[in-house]
Amino acid sequence: METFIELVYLLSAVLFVVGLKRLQSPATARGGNALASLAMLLAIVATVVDTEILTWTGILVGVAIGGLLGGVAARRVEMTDMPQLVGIFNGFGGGASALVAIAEFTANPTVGMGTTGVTIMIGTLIGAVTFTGSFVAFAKLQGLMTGNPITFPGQNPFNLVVFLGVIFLAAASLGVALSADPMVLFWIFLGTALLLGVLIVIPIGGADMPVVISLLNSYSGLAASAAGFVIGNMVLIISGALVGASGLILTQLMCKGMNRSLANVAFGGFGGSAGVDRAQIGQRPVRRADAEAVAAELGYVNSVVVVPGYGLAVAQAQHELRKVGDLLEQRGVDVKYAIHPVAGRMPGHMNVLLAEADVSYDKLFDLDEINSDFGSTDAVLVVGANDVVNPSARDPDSIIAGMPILDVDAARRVIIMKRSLSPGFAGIDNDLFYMEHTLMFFGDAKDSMADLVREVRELA
Amino acid sequence: METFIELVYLLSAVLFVVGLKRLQSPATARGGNALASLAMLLAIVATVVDTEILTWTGILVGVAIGGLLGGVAARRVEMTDMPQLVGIFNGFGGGASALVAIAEFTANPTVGMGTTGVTIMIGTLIGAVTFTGSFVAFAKLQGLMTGNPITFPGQNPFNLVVFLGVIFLAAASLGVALSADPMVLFWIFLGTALLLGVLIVIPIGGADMPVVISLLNSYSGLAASAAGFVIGNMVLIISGALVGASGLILTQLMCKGMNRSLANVAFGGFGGSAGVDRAQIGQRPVRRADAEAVAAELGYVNSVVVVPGYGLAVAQAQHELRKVGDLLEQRGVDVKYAIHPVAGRMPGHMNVLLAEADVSYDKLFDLDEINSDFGSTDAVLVVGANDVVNPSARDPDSIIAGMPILDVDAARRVIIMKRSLSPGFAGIDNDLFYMEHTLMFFGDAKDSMADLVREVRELA
Amino acid sequence: MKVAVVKETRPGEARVALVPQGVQVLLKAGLSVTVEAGCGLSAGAPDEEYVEAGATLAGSPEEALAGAGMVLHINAPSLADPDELGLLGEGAILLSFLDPLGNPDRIRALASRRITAISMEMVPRITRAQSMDALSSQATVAGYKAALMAADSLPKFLPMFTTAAGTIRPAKALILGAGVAGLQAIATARRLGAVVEAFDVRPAVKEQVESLGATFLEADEEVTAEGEGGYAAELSEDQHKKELELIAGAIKAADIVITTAQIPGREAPLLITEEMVKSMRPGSVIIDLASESGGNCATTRMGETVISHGVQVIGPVNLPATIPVHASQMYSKNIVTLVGELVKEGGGIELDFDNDVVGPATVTHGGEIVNERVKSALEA
Amino acid sequence: MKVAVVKETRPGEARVALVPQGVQVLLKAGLSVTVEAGCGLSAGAPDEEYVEAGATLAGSPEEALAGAGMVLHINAPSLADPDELGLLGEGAILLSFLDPLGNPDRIRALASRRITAISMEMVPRITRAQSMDALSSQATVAGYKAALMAADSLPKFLPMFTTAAGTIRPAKALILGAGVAGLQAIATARRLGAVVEAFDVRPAVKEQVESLGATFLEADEEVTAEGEGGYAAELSEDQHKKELELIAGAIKAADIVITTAQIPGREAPLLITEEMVKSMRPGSVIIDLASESGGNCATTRMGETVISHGVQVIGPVNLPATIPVHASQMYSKNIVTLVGELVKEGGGIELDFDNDVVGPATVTHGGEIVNERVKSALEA
Amino acid sequence: MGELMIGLYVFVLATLAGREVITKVPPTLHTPLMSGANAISGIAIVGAIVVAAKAEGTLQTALGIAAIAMATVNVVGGFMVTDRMLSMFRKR
Amino acid sequence: MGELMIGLYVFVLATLAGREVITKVPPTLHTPLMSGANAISGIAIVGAIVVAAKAEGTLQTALGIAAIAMATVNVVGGFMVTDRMLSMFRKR
Ligand SMILES: NC(=O)c1ccc[n+]([C@@H]2O[C@H](COP(=O)([O-])OP(=O)(O)OC[C@H]3O[C@@H](n4cnc5c(N)ncnc54)[C@H](OP(=O)(O)O)[C@@H]3O)[C@@H](O)[C@H]2O)c1
Ligand SMILES: NC(=O)c1ccc[n+]([C@@H]2O[C@H](COP(=O)([O-])OP(=O)(O)OC[C@H]3O[C@@H](n4cnc5c(N)ncnc54)[C@H](OP(=O)(O)O)[C@@H]3O)[C@@H](O)[C@H]2O)c1
Ligand SMILES: NC(=O)c1ccc[n+]([C@@H]2O[C@H](COP(=O)([O-])OP(=O)(O)OC[C@H]3O[C@@H](n4cnc5c(N)ncnc54)[C@H](O)[C@@H]3O)[C@@H](O)[C@H]2O)c1
Ligand SMILES: NC(=O)c1ccc[n+]([C@@H]2O[C@H](COP(=O)([O-])OP(=O)(O)OC[C@H]3O[C@@H](n4cnc5c(N)ncnc54)[C@H](O)[C@@H]3O)[C@@H](O)[C@H]2O)c1
Repeated sequence: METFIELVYLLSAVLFVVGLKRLQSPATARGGNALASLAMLLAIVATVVDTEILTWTGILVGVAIGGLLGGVAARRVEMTDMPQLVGIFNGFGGGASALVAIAEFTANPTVGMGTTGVTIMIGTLIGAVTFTGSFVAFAKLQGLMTGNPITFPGQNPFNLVVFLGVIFLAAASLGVALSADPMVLFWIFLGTALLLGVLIVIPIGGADMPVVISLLNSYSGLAASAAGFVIGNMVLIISGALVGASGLILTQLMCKGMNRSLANVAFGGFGGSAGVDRAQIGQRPVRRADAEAVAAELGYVNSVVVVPGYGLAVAQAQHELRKVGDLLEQRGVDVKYAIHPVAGRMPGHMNVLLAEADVSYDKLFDLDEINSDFGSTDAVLVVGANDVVNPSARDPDSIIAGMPILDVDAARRVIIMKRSLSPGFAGIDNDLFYMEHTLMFFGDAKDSMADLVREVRELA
Repeated sequence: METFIELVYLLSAVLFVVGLKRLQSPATARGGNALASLAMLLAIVATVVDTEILTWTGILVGVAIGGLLGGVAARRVEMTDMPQLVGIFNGFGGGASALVAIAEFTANPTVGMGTTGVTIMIGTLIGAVTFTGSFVAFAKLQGLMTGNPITFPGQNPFNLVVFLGVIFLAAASLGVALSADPMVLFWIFLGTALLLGVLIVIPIGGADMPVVISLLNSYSGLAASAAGFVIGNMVLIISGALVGASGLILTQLMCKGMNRSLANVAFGGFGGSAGVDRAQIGQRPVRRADAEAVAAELGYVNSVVVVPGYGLAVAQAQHELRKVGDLLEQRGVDVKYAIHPVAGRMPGHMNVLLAEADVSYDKLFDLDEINSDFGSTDAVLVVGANDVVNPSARDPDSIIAGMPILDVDAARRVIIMKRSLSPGFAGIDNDLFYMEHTLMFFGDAKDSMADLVREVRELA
Repeated sequence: MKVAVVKETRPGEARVALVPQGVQVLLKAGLSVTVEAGCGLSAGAPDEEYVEAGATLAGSPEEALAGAGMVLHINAPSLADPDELGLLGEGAILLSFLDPLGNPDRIRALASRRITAISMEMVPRITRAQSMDALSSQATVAGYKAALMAADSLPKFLPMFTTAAGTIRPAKALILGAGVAGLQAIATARRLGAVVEAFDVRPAVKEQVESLGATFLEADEEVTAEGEGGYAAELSEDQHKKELELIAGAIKAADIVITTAQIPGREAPLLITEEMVKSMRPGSVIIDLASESGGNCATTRMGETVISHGVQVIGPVNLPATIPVHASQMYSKNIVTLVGELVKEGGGIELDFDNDVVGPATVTHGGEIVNERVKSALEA
Repeated sequence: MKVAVVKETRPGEARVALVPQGVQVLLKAGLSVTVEAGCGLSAGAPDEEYVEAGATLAGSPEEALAGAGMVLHINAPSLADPDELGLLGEGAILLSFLDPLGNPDRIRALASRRITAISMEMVPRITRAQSMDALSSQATVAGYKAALMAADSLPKFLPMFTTAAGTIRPAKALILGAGVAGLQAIATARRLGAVVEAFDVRPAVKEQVESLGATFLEADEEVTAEGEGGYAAELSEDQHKKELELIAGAIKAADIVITTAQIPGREAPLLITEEMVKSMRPGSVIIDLASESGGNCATTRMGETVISHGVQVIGPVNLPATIPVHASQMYSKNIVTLVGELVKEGGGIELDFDNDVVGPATVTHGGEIVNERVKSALEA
Repeated sequence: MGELMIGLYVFVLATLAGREVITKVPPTLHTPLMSGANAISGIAIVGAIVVAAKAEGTLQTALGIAAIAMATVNVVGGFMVTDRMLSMFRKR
Repeated sequence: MGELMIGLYVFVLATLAGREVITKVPPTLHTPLMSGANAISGIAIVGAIVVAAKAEGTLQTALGIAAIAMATVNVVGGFMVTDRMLSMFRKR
């Protein structure tokens, strides 16, 4: 029997690995998820069979409550609220692991320094941090508290002190340092660990929360693994390790996607409310976006208008631009090119470039033809253009007053690809950069465009 | 001490995994190999420390002989003889595992049916098969015996009988079926297992030997793992399983590269002389490659010559081609374009295309300028060209006799991108497609080239 | 107010100052338009289209100009026989290229007849006035045509060809002066497959040249002379010597040279000496777009093609007139936009000299020369 | 054996049959070369270069041809005054364009003088002979130049321009007959930015046209006529009617039409009726490359530019001569390769009529007309 | 080999497998993958059941039941929500 | 958990890791990778040493020494030859 249960556990561990692997590709992901849930069922059934259950009612009540809550939440929640939902689920998972460890401790408060003791402490710590951390992340995303980083002077040293305190309390609970009642020490330890979870997450901005959730997810895996060590259960150890490792890799991938390091996310105090980034350049804040974000902005809409400017010519990025256009069209996006009469540095400059890249003439529209369309355009991609989309031309006092401009600000989303916030030929600042619905995609147009090609291709 | 040794074993297992992983990319492969050999050293040292060595001399003699043989062979052998060398090394590895199992059996011939007994038999069987199989593979590749498949009527049934016999003898040696002297039965079992190794490999053609060697390599891993079970050693179990699994995957990859199934290789009686593949298309077999393989072939060499032809024009893939060229150059590959005087369908057809994609003139070379360079070219990428690289132009009886051709067959590797094996303008077959060092990359040139862009970008 | 357009009398001129689309715009602004019959024919605008657009046809220039408050021209009306200037009524507004810095007599005559003369050359090159910038639009035509002309004259191919009958190397083009016309020449020569190098004394141009895929000829030491309003200034003697050395080095390899260097109000700088011409391969072509203001090449003769040391030196005159349809369309758009600056709501005319376009562009008004630059040039 | 090259006498001809690089090849094959002084000047090959390459200079055609065993020409030597044919020695080998199907008198005269005449037109279009295919090499030049010429003649831009002075739409070009010259014209017009459509009766051409980024004019019903050796055949009357309808539909929108349709040995097919010309916009351009064999357009006059219903119909003659440097280089490469087929190891000449190039290309030998196609054409 | 050592071996190997499994995930799948992995971390339910089963006294029972409830939320919600997200990726 | 079960767990997990480690190898690296993996399979040397060390009697000693010699060939030769092959891939 024992052997049989172990084999079922092993099978379920293998199925977890396979399921997780299948989640990597959109084509197999759904099946992978099903496989993982099957594995979970196997593990649970094996456990139930293996364990002499004392209080069926209690267990059934727990399962019923949890299942109901989870199921309803999963069904009801808006698609846009997914990240916070995942976050809170994760918090419960971490909490459960912590509770397992806590229960073990309460069963034997004098366990003392030793394998079991240490693993109990690790399980409790990680589980507790995951629990409260996840709730804070949830609150930030759900708008229950400010999405801005909450910082105070000396924050990092303070957090360090709390962390060391937790370690000390853990040791103390195992009877190492203090000789107080271990149970009391343990509760204090637990409380501090819960506090630590809050402290770790509050200085991180709402926009970085998905990364935090992914990291906490990795933690909850480790907590499960620790719980496995506590009760000596292989499937817990394996699955937990699996989630711990894959979660960490995933977190790194997400950071890489944001062009940030994990440390930067954790200690940066960045990520204000909605991706706004008070970067170095310019006085006024702009919203930045990277290739991945821009690809998503362009790839899932109906209509995109590209506005090429002198920067496109300088970067000689016309071939890459063409590629992006083609890819978007393959996805069913309607792509047009708006050519401003004085874009570039000579009459017809943009025509020469686009002809070189063999962009079909019937996709080119001049100012008069396209200006009224911007209102119904989903996204505008401005490539190295500046003056020709500068709304200050509408201000009679501006030195470019009277120049007709492309009214790209009427579009739902404006993405501007240039190297910096430097002005163009006319030498004046551009209000468009700072608008609510504008994303700045900084970089040399050729490089940025090449990145964009890659990212658009990756879109599902 | 015990714990420490176990930790070292664990470390060395991890290093094996990391080392193997690094072997996947040319950029890290050498370091990966070094890491793996470090891991090996660690494992050996730990073992030596842990074991109470009775006969130092014997061990040293063994190591000296083995090290000398292996070292000299590794140093001396010609690059072209690598596959057979790997094969024979592999045979020795399998042999060693078998010997370990044999030694255990001789130590306790009456071990009987049970965990140890079964693992001993498995270890002996797999090790022995690997041993003789590897030697046959070596002999075939080295030309010590015919490279052609050796087949006889009823071969597969006969092999099956031998296999069942081996299983029976193994059981018998453990005292299950027969009550003869287990030691005698064991020797018969061993002999039959050795025979089985020979029988399995002889029907496979010389050209398929690399696949066979890879498969035997996987076996030798399993043999080591079995030996690990026999002596209860974790590092053996882990490393063996690692090699067993990765070897199997590698074998499958190699089969896929040849567009064959493993079963087809094992039972096909194929592989006459030189990697030949009787695929569906055409009468003669070709080697196929996909974008990923082609990217690797182009991305890790010094010099690539692109030969554009009419198919490039039909597919209008010039912009993508340019992109591939740029990416390769960014990797430090020297990229040239060889323009045949009559490539395409009008004089200067290729020039028009490449000018449109803005390929710099000084990368274009005509036939006279480049023909002598092919001998020192690492890889040629033929894009939708056919007649202009058809070596049958050298045959005075061919209808294209006398047309000067680009001597791309002199390059170390030829990759041909076209949709099928259909002929070109002249309507005649092209021997180049079927050559040893040619890879066919089938598909519309525009799609294929776009895939190639992606894959080259992914290269480390 | 009646706006009049007559057939251009300059020999070889095929353009017209106003095309039928322009007529409609003027009518909408409250003006009336009279055109001389046949004035647009060579520019692809037959009389019917003018009539359709709402213009009145006049049988002769006299008839067209009689009573006109505003006259639109491309080339300045001639003083000589037939005296076109004489047909303009006193106080009329004339919009045209007038070459005010190069032709003082004409300006004095215009002033003395109390004509309000607005010079297309004097439209300032500010952002807002780009759509009135006829210098740019016509230079675009000239640059394009210069490259075509060079290709047509060259006894060679421009693009590279790899053929069964041998490999043809691409032609090399050198563009001197990369303003509006020069940039367009670069783009067109590149389109045709030539390998293009370019040079200019304004440092900002390097990036612009490269943005067209051509290479910028780089001096060891800087040769620069940035003037006002985006124009070049004259080089110091020392700098000029350096420039000549630079060009002498590059010109030997060139099959095609197109020069466009100009400095407003001055003679065009000499960029190609006879020595340099001699150093070029026979059959090569030099197109000197500055020929009307003295030429950038020592052996240029305006309006002629001379073979000098085996090299064809072409000094084209009035290139825009060789692409009359589009050159007229663009000029018409420019001049109509400029007229828009003069018209009040309802069709009345208001000359607002504080207007940042009208002010600088007006040369004579009320019998006076009102433009300071022109005045001081005339006095000098 | 002495190989002679003389200056071409055809008016307007600037090419030369052999360039100095070719001289070297012939010398290496064991032949000697004499060229008439000045023969290559207009083709960018001055006498010094010939001498440097190892050729002997001759002061006059007579001197050059005296004793020559082989004569290389582009245009067939004239029968009229000065009688160039008379200068050829009996038994000499002549390589040249000879128009054997179109000019029987010349062939008869060559035969009667026992000259071995090899016609460049008759070099078969087999793969091996591509480097001797002067029809292709010269058609390449013609196609390129036709597009340039069209661009130069059109009163419009070819490419699209979006400028402050309005947006210029790209010109539309229609290419009829997409053989060697037609394809090159397509490529060149596309380079210049025109939107190109093309039509041909050989079905294989559709893919080729599209491979150049142009669109193929597709008929509702098939219009095809595939002849021998990759050439077209004559269309049936019904098919021809369909073709004309198809073209009539497309030509209205075209700014540029370039026609190249030819059927070997016959008059060029009529593709553009006067009605169609009338339907085009004034100022448009038709370049009829078939003008020498009767023209594809009803109003073409060979060697002239006629304005027909406002449309410029240009019937250029000998276009390859307008790019003499490269056209000569290519022709020279072709002819030298062909001579290679006649030369034995060591420099002797061997006429092997079983040779799959020499056989079909030889028209007269030993006083006889030896080519079957030519013979039957002469008899008809 | 001791319990701990075995656990360690298993833990390390599972970590290696976990690391390798996630190699290149397209960004669009980051959230579903995270959510799926999260559901798997609900394996703590096994521990919770074990604890609940052998619970002695109210505290432990309460802890066990709470642990079960929480883990169940994670498991049920996690897999369901992942499936919901994934159902939005139409195959192309 | 019994010896065998532990071994099995470890074996299965190592197999998973091994499978994942080799995902997409370019064909150019097939041979070196095979050779490197092959060298690793020389880990049998550990077993050989254990056997040789506790060998009793000539047969077992001989078997042990032979096993060591063979495994050493595999290890030494395998790593060296792999390195030789890989040295031909210059880093960029
Ligand atoms: N068309 C004509 O005939 C003509 C002639 C003369 C003047 N102009 C004037 O030129 C201007 C044209 O407007 P425009 O919008 O095309 O250009 P623009 O206003 O000059 O702006 C170009 C922008 O491109 C960016 N850029 C430059 N290099 C880049 C690179 N490698 N990668 C990415 N971005 C790059 C620059 O920003 P970063 O430095 O931040 O990257 C710059 O702000 C107008 O003011 C017009 O009046 C036109
Ligand atoms: N240059 C000239 O002036 C001229 C003129 C006339 C004739 N020719 C003749 O044309 C030939 C030129 O040689 P070549 O090597 O350039 O061309 P080719 O021999 O005609 O071969 C072209 C190859 O491209 C492939 N292809 C076609 N469309 C493709 C697509 N969309 N994607 C990928 N591959 C595609 C075809 O194979 P799949 O169908 O399998 O894809 C075909 O085998 C010579 O025989 C020459 O004599 C040349
Ligand atoms: N406001 C605007 O937006 C606007 C409109 C049109 C033009 N411009 C600017 O004005 C510039 C000049 O216009 P243009 O083409 O009418 O100028 P232009 O015709 O007066 O001169 C042509 C070119 O010759 C160059 N040149 C002068 N002396 C030279 C020398 N010694 N050697 C080499 N080159 C020499 C000049 O720098 C100029 O680029 C344009 O390039 C453009 O940037 C601005
Ligand atoms: N062996 C070779 O490799 C080789 C060498 C050169 C040319 N060729 C082939 O020969 C073909 C023809 O060569 P060419 O250019 O000298 O031909 P050509 O000059 O005789 O004719 C020009 C074109 O006109 C077309 N045409 C004839 N009648 C027509 C009609 N009624 N309407 C429309 N088009 C009509 C023909 O199909 C041809 O494409 C080339 O396209 C090429 O494929 C082959």
